[in-house]
Amino acid sequence: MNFFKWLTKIDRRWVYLLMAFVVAFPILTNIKGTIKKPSKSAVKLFKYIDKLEKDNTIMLTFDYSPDSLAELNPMSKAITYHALEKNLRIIGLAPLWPTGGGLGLDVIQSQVDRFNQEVVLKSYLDEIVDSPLIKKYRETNKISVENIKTNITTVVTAYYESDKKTIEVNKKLFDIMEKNNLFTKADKDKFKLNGRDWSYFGYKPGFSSIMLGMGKDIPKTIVNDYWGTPIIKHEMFNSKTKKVKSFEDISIVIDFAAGASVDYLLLYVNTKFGRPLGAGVTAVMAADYYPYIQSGQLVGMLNGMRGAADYETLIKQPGRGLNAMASQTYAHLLIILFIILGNIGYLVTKKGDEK
Amino acid sequence: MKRTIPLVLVFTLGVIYFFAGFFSNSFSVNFLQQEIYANWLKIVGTFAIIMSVTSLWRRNYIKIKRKAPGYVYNYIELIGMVVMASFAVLLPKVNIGAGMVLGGIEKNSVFNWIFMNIQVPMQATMFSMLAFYIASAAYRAFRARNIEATLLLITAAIVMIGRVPLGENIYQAMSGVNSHFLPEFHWAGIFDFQGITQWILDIPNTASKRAIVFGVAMGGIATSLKIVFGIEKSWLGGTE
Amino acid sequence: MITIIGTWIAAFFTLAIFSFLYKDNPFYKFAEHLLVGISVGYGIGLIWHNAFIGYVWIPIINNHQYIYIIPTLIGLLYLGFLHKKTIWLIRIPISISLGIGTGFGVPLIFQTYIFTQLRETLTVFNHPGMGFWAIVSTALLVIGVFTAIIYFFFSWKHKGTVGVLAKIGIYFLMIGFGASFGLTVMGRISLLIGRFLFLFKDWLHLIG
Amino acid sequence: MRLRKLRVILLMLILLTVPIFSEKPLEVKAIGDLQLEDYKYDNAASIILKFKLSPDDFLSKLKLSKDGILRTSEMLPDGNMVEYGLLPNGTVEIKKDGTTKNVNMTDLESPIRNDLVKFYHIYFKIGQIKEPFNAEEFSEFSNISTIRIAKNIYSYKAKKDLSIINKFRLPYYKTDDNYYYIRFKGLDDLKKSYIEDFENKIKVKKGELTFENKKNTIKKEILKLKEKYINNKKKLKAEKDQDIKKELISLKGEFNEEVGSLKSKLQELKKKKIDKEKKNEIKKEIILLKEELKKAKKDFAITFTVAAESKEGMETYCELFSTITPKVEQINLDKLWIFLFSIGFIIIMLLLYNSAKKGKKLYVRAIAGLSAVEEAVGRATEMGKPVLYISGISYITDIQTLASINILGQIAKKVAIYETPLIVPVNDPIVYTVLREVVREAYVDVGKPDAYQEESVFFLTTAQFAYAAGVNGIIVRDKPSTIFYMGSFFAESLLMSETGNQVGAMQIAGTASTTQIPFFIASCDYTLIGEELFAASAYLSRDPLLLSTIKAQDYGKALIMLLMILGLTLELSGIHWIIYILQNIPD
Repeated sequence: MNFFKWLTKIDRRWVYLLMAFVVAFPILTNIKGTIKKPSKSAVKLFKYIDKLEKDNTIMLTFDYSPDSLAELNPMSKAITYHALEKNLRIIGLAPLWPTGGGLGLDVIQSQVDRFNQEVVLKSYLDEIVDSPLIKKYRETNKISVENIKTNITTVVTAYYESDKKTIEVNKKLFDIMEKNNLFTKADKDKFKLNGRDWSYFGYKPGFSSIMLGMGKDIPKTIVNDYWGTPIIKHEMFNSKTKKVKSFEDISIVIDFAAGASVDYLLLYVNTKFGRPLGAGVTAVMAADYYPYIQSGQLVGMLNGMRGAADYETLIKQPGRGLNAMASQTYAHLLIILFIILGNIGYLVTKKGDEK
Repeated sequence: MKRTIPLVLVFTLGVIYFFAGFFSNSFSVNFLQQEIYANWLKIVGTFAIIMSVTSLWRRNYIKIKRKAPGYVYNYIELIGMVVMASFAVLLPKVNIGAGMVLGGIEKNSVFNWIFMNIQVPMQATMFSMLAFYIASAAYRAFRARNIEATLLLITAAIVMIGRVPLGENIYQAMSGVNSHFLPEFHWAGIFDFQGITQWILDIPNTASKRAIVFGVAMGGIATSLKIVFGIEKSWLGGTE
Repeated sequence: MITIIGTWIAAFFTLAIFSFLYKDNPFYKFAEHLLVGISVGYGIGLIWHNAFIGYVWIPIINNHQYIYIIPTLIGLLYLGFLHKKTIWLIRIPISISLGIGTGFGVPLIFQTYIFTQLRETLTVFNHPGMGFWAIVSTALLVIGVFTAIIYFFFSWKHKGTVGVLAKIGIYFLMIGFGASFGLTVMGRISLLIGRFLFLFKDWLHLIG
Repeated sequence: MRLRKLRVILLMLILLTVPIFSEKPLEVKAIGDLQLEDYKYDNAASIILKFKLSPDDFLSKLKLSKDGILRTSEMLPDGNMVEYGLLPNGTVEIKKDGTTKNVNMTDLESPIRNDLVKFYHIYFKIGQIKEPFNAEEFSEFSNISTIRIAKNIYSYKAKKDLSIINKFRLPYYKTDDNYYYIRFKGLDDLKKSYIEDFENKIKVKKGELTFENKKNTIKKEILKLKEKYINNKKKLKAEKDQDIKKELISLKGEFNEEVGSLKSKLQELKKKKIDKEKKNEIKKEIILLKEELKKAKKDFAITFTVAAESKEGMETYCELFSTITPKVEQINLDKLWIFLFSIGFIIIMLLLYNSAKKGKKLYVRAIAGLSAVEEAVGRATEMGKPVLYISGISYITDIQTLASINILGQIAKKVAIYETPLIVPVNDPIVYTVLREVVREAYVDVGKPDAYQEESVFFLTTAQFAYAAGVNGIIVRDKPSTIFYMGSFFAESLLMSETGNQVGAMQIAGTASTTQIPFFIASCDYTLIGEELFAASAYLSRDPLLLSTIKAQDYGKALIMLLMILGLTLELSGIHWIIYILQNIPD
């Protein structure tokens, strides 16, 4: 009997500690969760993107703040990876929240880095590190060769960012590779070049006017990209054969949202300009958007961490979402265990009191 | 005078805007709804910040003056506000090295650096503490005291299992189970947590939320009308 | 360098806030007050640049849209707050936003909450080819809405038939709340995972 | 009394001003073979189309010419039509100005190429099958998921096709078998852009006449460039650095380049000379354009081309034309029933209010959480600890906040009687000023103005979690014995209420934010669910005038329930008129 009484009066800090342990343990020991049957809405979105052909363009909008980054970053990364893997072109934008501007860039840049490192840079790293441009940067900032090698594109982009000539110098890197005949033809296509394969606009104020404008003319509305380069200079927007002019040329818009932005985008992107819309939302909001999936206004939806895990399963690239599933499962089980234990204690002590 | 003007304003504007929703001429759509509702109110609301700053200042000032217990922390509050505000408003946009700008609110400004490295982590941590509190609330408060409470906790448990991979694993493990008594009955269906979760969300959950929406809408309409017709005056905050 | 300093400061404040879970302590107090102060300062910065410059200064001074002087003057009535004798002046901007908001809200509430929801409830059976289980479920939905509304009746005592119906209504409400609770758990734990990842990965580099 | 008279006068004045702002409706015409059943004007800038559409319609309209080639066409900006035919071997046949040429699909511009790619998928389905189409074989077409409308602007009187402004893909609203509703917004914008089109054309023509002005502008630009160059030079010279020297050189180069290009433009302009005949021609054209502009301003029309997309992503076009001249409708008849219901509700409320004024007693059942308020305040007094009141984290225009303000008014009175300390940290500056006055007033009302403390109501911060952190601090340090949470809450609810529970406070919560109610139920002693929050202030004050509005709410709910019973019975017996009343097309 004493045990059960103790059970009902246990200090809540033990509960906190158990919770912390259960969540932290799988992270530290790198236990991965698995998913056998991804959710329907995630499969729908995956199938839509998977069906797209090379050089189709998708637009990703980042409408969240650092508060909810933990939930939305894994899924945005998974979708970005999928799009890059399929050689789709990516346009990134943070139309609603100023804080989304930096987050979106981090997401896209991290995935672009992955590709450029994996596919091209690894083989030709030495040549690039010794190129005059990088050499100068390395010397002025006193960065070791190893350090640059592990994170080459980020370093390169950071350098360009400080110089505000990102696209030009990004192209220079591309040119160095090309001039020295470092590219095989396959590699050249796989290299994710800013302006050709992806373009990032950052936060642009004036949501409705931006959306309406992009329905007619993207370069005219956005004018400059994140680094201030006129986007009309990008190959994506001035190519003769595969030009992106307006929403008409965008195959799907996917919104990562922690607020009401999906509702707005439904209105503008889907209703007004008739473009397909997908969404990735926080778990708390998700229930509100199932009706839109049913009506077909949303192509598909990723629902919180589970959505990210679903998508990572589908693209076979386990990441933070799947990793988190282990923590999630244990934490859910723990809470259920708490409910059961609490109730056993409660019922037993109640009966004891009645006697 | 001090009460009549606001009451008349509330009534007049309330009635005008009640009708504005039903009229579709450009005066209603473009002027009343777009210009005044959207643009003007935005500007009026801008100045409310005056009150927050003075109030915060006054509260901390009083505590510091009285040397109330823990008044040191009131200094911190004031310093936090003043420093943050002056970086944004007063200081010039000068380059200070390391790619940072002293004033302004741009991405590479000190203002934004403080926001990203102090405010954001703290807010995110506050937010994440909910995980602990949910656990402790579940342990401490979810007691099967009566049928209502039991329903709540059972539903919560089912939905929680249905949302993690565990739910489908259980279902898969159980799908081999067959009963000798009722071979036609699909026993494993009892363990289809994902399916049950969806059903709970679709049927009882929808019913309950819909009923609340009806009630809240009625209450909202009544409260709005009470204010427009001056039955409810407490928002004036006083009889003077 | 600046990023490393940032990470360490962020880690310090993360731990300071977490320390509240153990008990209230000077670190938490410091973090809490700083957070309150900074968040107000952040609000001032944003309003100054986005709202004041964006909505007031540029339209009036640069674009010569002098009509916006009227709302500016109304907004300046909030300054009445500074003195006891003029404090009633702030009722004017408040009454304006309140009058417009409430008047415009009434038909909207009717439309979005009552009409749409009622229509959705009435058309639930209008799907051809519903199976037995679907019909039972749908009937449950209707019963749930009906009884839960009865729970919210204030004119009737919860006795007799009304009492039974209200009881059924509250059962439905509780199942609904249980579902909300269950759904929310995952989101909240995601956030905790996010903080732990920050501490273990970005700060301590314990994992790759 | 005076206020009431004033209200009646104001109401009359408002109603009288309505005709002043009336607008003249325009003519409406519908032509073409789209089976347009009906159309309504939702407001000045939007139109609702109702039309019948069946899968057979689509299939019969699917353009498969007799030679078995799938065809689509596009109108060029100059008004000419181009016809594309997709050959079974994948190449595209382009017909333009009577000439035909074959190209590869990849050589085409993207929008039309996308269309053809979709066509290509259709080929797989219908390639081998001969006309006429059998709907069953194309079941995916019966599964229409999107309806696409292209609108072309016409000047109605001139009947001259101008250009396709934009293509829209709209979600539709399907009533029963084959009736579709489409809401079409932005007609105002369309009209504007249509008129702008004309004005631009006139501008261009005028520009051709006045090339002298161009010269001047170019000269001015050159001057500006010079100024800029000199300024930059001065700035750079002030500093001494190697890099800057290089920059100076490049700056000079850039300057020379830009000035050079401008100068060459000037010379080109000088070469151009317009003879008098051409001048007259242009002048005539301008006059013509101006006349058309006048017409356009009066009335213009829109053609709708309807296309449908199946759920599988296949698209089929069906060129159904209908021309409609937008008109302005004064009253939105779609919302008639909403208007009647709101007016009815207002009348019921005022009637009940009047009868309560005359002294009629109204019964309201006990609300568990509210009966406990007295006990909660009493408890705080006994323990000598403060009462904490949280008013939610929303704006003053939120009805939940308004309800919360009223409740605080009542609670503050009880607190004032016992002279228990009260703490009210507020999230919004405007709500703060109101609450401050409300509390002060409560103390005056119960005759204890001296007991009121200025700093008991204070503004904390607007940031959600910073507010929660602050409140948590207050709870832990001041250890209130009673905490009220009334109003609109979000994720911070549990952060505060769990901390409150930790210090052993008695907690009463009330909110209509459905997602937060379970957390309050878990951590508080009493929770007001949804509407109970709105009833609370009237209940607490026991003011018969305020109680009358609770009655009105009950009548409203009774009507909803009545409509539910009636509606379901009618619906099940196949009568749909209640649904018709409630019908409003989703945005």
